[in-house]
Amino acid sequence: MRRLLSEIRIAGFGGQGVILAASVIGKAVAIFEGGYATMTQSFGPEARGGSSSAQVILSSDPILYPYVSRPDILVVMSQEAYTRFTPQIKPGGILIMENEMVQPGQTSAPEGVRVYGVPATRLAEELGRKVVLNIVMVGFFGAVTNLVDPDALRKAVEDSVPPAMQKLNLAAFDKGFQYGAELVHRMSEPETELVPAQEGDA
Amino acid sequence: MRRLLSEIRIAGFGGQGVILAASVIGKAVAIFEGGYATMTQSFGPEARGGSSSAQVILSSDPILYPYVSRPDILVVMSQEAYTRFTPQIKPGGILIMENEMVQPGQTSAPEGVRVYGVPATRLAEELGRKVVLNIVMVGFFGAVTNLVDPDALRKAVEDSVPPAMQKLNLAAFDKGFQYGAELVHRMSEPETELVPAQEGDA
Amino acid sequence: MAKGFVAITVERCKGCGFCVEFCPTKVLALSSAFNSKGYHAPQVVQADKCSGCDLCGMYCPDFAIFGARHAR
Amino acid sequence: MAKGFVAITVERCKGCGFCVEFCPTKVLALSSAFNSKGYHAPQVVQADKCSGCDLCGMYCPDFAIFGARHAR
Amino acid sequence: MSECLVDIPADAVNPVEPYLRSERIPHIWCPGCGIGTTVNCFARALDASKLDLNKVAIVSGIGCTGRVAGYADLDSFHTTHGRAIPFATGLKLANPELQVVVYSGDGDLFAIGGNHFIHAARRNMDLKVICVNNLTYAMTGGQTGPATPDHVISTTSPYGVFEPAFNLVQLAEAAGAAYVARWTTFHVKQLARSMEEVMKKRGFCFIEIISPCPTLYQRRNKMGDGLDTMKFYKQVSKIRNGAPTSECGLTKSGEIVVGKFVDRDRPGYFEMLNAQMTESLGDRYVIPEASSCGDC
Amino acid sequence: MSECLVDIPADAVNPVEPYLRSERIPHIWCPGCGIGTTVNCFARALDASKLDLNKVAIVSGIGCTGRVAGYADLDSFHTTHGRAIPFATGLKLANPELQVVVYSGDGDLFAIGGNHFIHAARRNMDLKVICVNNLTYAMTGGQTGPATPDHVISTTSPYGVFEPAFNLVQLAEAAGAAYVARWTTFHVKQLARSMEEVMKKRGFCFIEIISPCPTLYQRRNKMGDGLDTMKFYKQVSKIRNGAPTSECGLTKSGEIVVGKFVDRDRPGYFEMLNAQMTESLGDRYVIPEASSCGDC
Amino acid sequence: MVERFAWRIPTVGGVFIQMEDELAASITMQGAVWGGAKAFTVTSGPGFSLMMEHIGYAAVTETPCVFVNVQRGGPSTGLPTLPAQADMMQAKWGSHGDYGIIALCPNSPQECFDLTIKGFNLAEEFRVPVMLMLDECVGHMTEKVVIPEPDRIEITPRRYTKKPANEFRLFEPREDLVPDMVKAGDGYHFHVTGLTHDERGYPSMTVDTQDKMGKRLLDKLKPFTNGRAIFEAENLEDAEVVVVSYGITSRVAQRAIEMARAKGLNAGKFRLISAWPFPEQHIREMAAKVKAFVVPELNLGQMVREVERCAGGAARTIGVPHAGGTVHNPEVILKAIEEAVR
Amino acid sequence: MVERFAWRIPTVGGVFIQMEDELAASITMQGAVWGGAKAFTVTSGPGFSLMMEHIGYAAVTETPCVFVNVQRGGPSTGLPTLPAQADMMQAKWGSHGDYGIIALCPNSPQECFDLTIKGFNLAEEFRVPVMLMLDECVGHMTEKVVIPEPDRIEITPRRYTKKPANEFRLFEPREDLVPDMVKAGDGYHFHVTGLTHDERGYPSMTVDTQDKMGKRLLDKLKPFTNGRAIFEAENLEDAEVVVVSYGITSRVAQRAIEMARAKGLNAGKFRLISAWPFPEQHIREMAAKVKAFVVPELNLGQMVREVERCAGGAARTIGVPHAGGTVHNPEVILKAIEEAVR
Ligand SMILES: Cc1ncc(C[n+]2csc(CCOP(=O)(O)OP(=O)(O)O)c2C)c(N)n1
Ligand SMILES: Cc1ncc(C[n+]2csc(CCOP(=O)(O)OP(=O)(O)O)c2C)c(N)n1
Ligand code: SF4
Ligand code: SF4
Ligand code: SF4
Ligand code: SF4
Ligand code: SF4
Ligand code: SF4
Ligand SMILES: [Mg+2]
Ligand SMILES: [Mg+2]
Repeated sequence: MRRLLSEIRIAGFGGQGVILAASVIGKAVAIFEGGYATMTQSFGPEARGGSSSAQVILSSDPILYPYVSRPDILVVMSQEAYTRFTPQIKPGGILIMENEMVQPGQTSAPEGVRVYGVPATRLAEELGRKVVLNIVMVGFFGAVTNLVDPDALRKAVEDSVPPAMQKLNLAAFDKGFQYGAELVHRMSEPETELVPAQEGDA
Repeated sequence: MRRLLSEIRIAGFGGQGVILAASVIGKAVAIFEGGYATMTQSFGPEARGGSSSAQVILSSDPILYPYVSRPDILVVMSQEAYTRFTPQIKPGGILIMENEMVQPGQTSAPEGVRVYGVPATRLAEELGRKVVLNIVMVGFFGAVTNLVDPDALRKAVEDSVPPAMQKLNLAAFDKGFQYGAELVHRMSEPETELVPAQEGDA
Repeated sequence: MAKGFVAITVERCKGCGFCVEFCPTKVLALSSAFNSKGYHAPQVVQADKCSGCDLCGMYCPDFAIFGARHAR
Repeated sequence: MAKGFVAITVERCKGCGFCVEFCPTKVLALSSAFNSKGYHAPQVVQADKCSGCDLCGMYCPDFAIFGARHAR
Repeated sequence: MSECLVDIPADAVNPVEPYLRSERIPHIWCPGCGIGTTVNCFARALDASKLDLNKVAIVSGIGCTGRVAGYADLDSFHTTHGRAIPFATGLKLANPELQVVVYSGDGDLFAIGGNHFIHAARRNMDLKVICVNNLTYAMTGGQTGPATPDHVISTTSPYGVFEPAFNLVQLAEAAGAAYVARWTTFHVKQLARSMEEVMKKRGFCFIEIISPCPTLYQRRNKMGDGLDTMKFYKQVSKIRNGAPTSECGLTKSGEIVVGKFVDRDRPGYFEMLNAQMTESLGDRYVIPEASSCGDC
Repeated sequence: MSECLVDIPADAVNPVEPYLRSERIPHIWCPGCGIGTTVNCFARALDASKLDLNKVAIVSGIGCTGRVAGYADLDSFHTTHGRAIPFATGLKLANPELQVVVYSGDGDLFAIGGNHFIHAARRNMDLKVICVNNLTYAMTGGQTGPATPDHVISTTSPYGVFEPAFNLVQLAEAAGAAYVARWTTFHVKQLARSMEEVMKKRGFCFIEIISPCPTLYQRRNKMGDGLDTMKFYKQVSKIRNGAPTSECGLTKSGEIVVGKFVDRDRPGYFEMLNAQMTESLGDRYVIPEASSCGDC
Repeated sequence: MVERFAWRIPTVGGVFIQMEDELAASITMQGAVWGGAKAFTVTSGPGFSLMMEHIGYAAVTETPCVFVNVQRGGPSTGLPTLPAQADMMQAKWGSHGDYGIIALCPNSPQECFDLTIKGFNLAEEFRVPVMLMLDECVGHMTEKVVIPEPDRIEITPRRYTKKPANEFRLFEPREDLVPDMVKAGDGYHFHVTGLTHDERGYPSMTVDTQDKMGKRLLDKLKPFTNGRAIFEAENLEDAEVVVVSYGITSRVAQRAIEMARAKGLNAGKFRLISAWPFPEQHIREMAAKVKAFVVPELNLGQMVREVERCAGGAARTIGVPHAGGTVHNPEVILKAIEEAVR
Repeated sequence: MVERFAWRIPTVGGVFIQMEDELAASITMQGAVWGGAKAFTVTSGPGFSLMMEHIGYAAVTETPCVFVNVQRGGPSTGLPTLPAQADMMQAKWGSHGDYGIIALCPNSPQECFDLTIKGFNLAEEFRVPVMLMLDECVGHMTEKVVIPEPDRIEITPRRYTKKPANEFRLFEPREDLVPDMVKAGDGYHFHVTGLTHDERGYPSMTVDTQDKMGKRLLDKLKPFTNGRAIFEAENLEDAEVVVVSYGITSRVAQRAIEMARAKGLNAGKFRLISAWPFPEQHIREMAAKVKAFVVPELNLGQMVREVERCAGGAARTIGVPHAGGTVHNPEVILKAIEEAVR
């Protein structure tokens, strides 16, 4: 693997598939990259009304303490999640947000946080099924963070949905990934690796 | 009241009305003689198949420990009860048994125990309802022990059965009492009072 | 001689009288004697009438009686 | 002028489309805009056709719309 | 120790004996209680059915009737109050070759146990349910139960029952039972025949037996003793095989409609299970068989 | 905050609003869920019934439907799973002047709660039971329930349901319900009328509402979203008032018979209670009234 | 008990209903309470186990009610009608989650009557389910019971809120941490739920609400634990050994204590009348003074664990377990006392 | 869990049935066991409370089976899907009467798998119901789980009697106090009852039988309590403070212990994997050596009572209660450790 331990939080509302997105990322590392990952979800019983959030820890060694207080990467798919979690991002971390759902700015991210946005909902709708917006986000995540081997992510997607849904979800992944890749390119930033915050600022 | 504390055990099989007999005696003393009484029953859930036994303690003062280990008076209505409890009678105590149900002799009562028998079942049948054999026993008990005021006992009987059954039960009581009175007379013993065993022997 | 016979286990009997009542040929009657639990068990009063139909056995709630045909 | 009117609480809407489908006079259509939860709420496209029958209101699972007659 | 007055062949035995745990007789039931009579019929049905007794299990709940399991010389289970049917369901699922009989009281099966009854009937689970309906909770002293008729006096209805009772046979039919019959303890022959019939019948079968509880029900309601009750049954019973179950409600002293009311062909639980799984899984489906964990 | 494009009188309010705890809206239900639609009908029925809302109580069990109590601006009780009916029974017994509505799901009322349902119907307890039947345990992720039709895919029946489902309206009738009707969420007008009707009806009343659970039921069974389901209802429903309930079973995609099936006159629980007690006790009987322990 | 109730209630304007099972009974009772009634339910062993879910519901909804459990020999069907005291821990811990209850243990028919009234009063005062833990002995013991004139019976009325509906919050505690009560039909349009809820009674599944609610449910009983515990103490002044007992066992213990004193042993008596909340303070204080506690109970070691915990090693704790079916032989308790003083 | 089981079972010759409620599920399972199957049932909070009666039945009939309880915030409906550890006392005391069970507390998905197998094995070895006590965290945590080859999984086969039917007595214990098993259909014509029963399995409502049966049900677990308890210990050698924890909390405690050690505090770790029977001996021994125990749990004080009892005053016991809904903040546990060493 190409990195040390990395802590990720994905948040939005129920029904957006937050948990699946998180477990796909975890699975990519734990199963398809041979590393270790824990995913802990925390959602109200209003699994479908209220807010939903998941924490993923990726590591090259077994993980003892499975909770994330200050994520390296925050992925938000709702305004509420944005407002609640943005301040917790580690300085120099990454904020990924769903453009249609989130009006940025109300809260300020810690210094040095890089921000990437994607209209995942609309992209998903273009594929005909809004439900796959979470996988679009995963693809986008893969492209902008370059944290996990894209093939591993793709395999994890394939492995995480029922056969009938694989084509659609892979398309969603690719669409998100491509959008992310282009964005990164447009932002004409050299692909940087995610390294612990302090160095990140360097 | 005319006596100190006296401990009584009544035993037979379920369906013979052992418990009712015991509570009638207790009630006579506690309610109609203004004394104190505890009745504790011990029966298997086979309330109607197996054996049934009750303990009554009569006293002029409140009773703390409500259990009887060695009764002054034992009333048995089954062979099993006879065999099981007879040895426990206090020396100089009284054994009252249902004649039809019990063949005496297999076990020996402690010294100085006076024995009285009554064919309560048959007497009850003569009244047309075998079920009242327990009240026949109560009447008989009253006559041969002379421990409780007969009127108190009679009132207790009246008070313990549904109105429709009062006549029958009072008849049963009287029949038992009369049989007992005659027996005591025939045994041409002067009516002795029940006094604690040792003196009893004097 | 009777077609059947009836066997009674007096000590099991609780004197309900079912057998006496439902014996088609009135073979039985309750005795006046008590068994050890104080019940009047049935006794055979017309042995020759017993067909061995075992209705008494089917009715007896206490498994205290049964009838059977004599092996011919 | 229309017999009735229809009121929409966009933020409550979850875009199920019941109101649009079951409006007898096709007064409504889903807008292409998202509300803050990412749903397309209905909008009035033929206000004059609204009878105020409130069927939209009875169907709306999210209490986000209702119709009523204009007080005459 | 059979005493008697005519010559009895030495080898003569009571036909019920082979089906009893004789060491546990005399049983706990009262004089004139009908439960023992139903057991006679059950024994004769087993006899006639020629079933391998090693493959017959009996499951009871709690109550006077619940004690039947303890007297039957079979694999027998005295479970918890109201749960005989779900326990029996587990037994049957683990070993489908068992013939599982549920033998319990009206209170056990229809008061606390009512939900399991209707769900097992819905599933058409292959159980033979025999209910001794003495119209009360007897074991606990004669409380009102869901089958106690109007106006009856009980310890919990000292002023007479006013809640309508269930019509057990109607409920059984509506819930889906494949076989539904009712007899009284007077109808020993017919009852034995019904019991034999259900041993051969697939799916959820239900037999209701109206039975005397002289100690608590008849006495308290001035209906005499066991024998009086048997005579009463004889007098008021009307055999109407195939009668609509909706017409078979019971009253305190009115007519008792008896007979076989329902006998329909519904696929049993296992057939439905196997059919569906085979359809979906083809030969990936492994049919569950008598499992034995000793060798796993 | 009502935005809109035609002039709206300032005082215009959504007719459902007065019956809701508006501070708790938006509710937790999914897009296209039918539960909210049934609440609209309920609100309009209350409105039409002119009942004193201080004397109407609503009791729910657990589940998505179970949350209705929490949104209704009435004395409302969110009880335990399956126990809404016995809780409601206690409420009614303590204060007979209350109109007690039970509003819950198919799993709550008929899986774990089935026994209470049939017993309350037997007693003809004066309760208005409204069941939102989305054919699954939704709150917990879409398991099979006792009303789930054959061949349906669910989390607990990944290979398709094979257990026969209850026919809820038939069961209700057999158990003794005084009023039995079924509608779908498409039939908003008829449903509202039925709800209004039972508010005036004495005894145990039951209304089944077939309702979409797009998130867990329709989606998993490729039956589309909420709107598709509403169109499906419109297409396959057949109104047959008075149809024999035995003919109203449901299948996965077949006809849905809707209508009022049973509307019979049975004395209510309290009438029977008072009649019996007066008969036995004469004027020693004290009729229970709205009790209040503050002053005892 | 049930029988007598069924017989009497219709003549006093009450309602008696026999539900289909204990699940129903234990929640119907609570419905009745919210309808404005005082209500209780009676059961034994297995039925008590079926009521566990609803004890939790009563606790979290703060529904004042009384559960009477006539303890039999257990586990399971066990020894119907034969005595035991083996449901004591269950009374406190039998439902899932943390919650507070009060458990009372009468040792005579008279006390059954008195503590039933006391139980209703405590239920109203603290708004907790109260468990009346009988044992079959007391359940089947017949003694004279003096029933005072109705007007001489002290009754704690339900504390209904005085606030108007618009100011009222269903679970807003008074300074004593107990909220005021309302009943259905009075126009408050309140909401009751078994979900974790805020002071309005609305579901609020947050860590804070859980913390606030959960702790208050225990804290509101602190006044009872500290100082209000009900017990009977004798001969503690000079006691080297204290026999801690409850229910029928206390009458057997009494006999054993008398025997011990007759032998010149300084045995004291501490009878738990309220077993839960456990009177920690009293035990700790005694522990500092005495050599040992002797704890006879008709179970294989339940309340003795609490005694041992609170004794904290300061005094020995000697259990005298008994599997039930009858009561201890006083000699056995005496022997334990003798061992304890050694 | 249930879902996955329903999906897999038909392909391996097993049976999955979804019963109408938890009362049914918990007894259907036992019927299946007596039919010769290995069986378990899964539930959460309220459903667990409904299973209490049948835990007692399993205990007294010595039916080997596994109850999985995913603990949620409670009481009552409480906090569905949010974590707690507040059913720990219930697992031991929730059914009426005295009986023995084994309770296991996994702290990771891997352990959920391993301890499920372990649970089945212990159930067979001791013929007790085994409780697998998850908390919603572990229940909803996703981690890699290594599933060994079937033939590498160690399984305790059910110990069926070798005796012929005429010599066999259903509850005649072996020297290890556990009786051999049989199953329906093998010609033994055995009888199982929840009533107090003799070695033949027949009801015998006597004081002696109750005593014999009741005590054996507890005694047969002694070997487990003494020596077989399952736990994880670290840094006990030099420990001044031992943090006793279980389930998800143990992973939080781990973090706190590391922080403490980083600060130079001698904190040790004792993780209960088998919480019941409670490892009394181990606690007593540690108590003699250390200053204090710190016991964090996602409840308001349950297992801490056992620790306090066994510490017997030899070491202080400091609980770190948490009402649940999430896990402890490690800082809070750290603070308790710091206070403890003071
Ligand atoms: C959970 C539970 N509740 C109550 C009881 C008490 N109980 C034992 S048997 C019984 C009713 C039995 O009635 P029925 O099933 O009709 O049997 P019967 O005695 O009439 O044959 C009851 C309520 C119990 N054992 N367990
Ligand atoms: C005793 C108990 N068992 C199980 C659960 C979990 N549970 C909550 S809701 C529910 C089923 C709900 O189904 P339904 O009544 O149809 O309501 P829906 O969500 O479909 O509206 C279950 C099984 C519980 N809360 N309590
Ligand atoms: S066998 Fe038949 S004929 Fe003979 S006694 Fe019995 S019933 Fe009567
Ligand atoms: S039927 Fe049986 S119990 Fe009844 S009298 Fe005849 S022999 Fe005795
Ligand atoms: S009120 Fe009627 S006409 Fe107007 S929008 Fe609504 S449904 Fe259409
Ligand atoms: S029915 Fe309601 S929720 Fe659905 S689209 Fe219309 S307004 Fe929105
Ligand atoms: S109480 Fe009734 S049912 Fe029970 S044994 Fe006696 S007669 Fe039979
Ligand atoms: S899960 Fe189904 S029933 Fe529940 S809210 Fe969503 S759509 Fe409605
Ligand atoms: Mg009965
Ligand atoms: Mg549902």
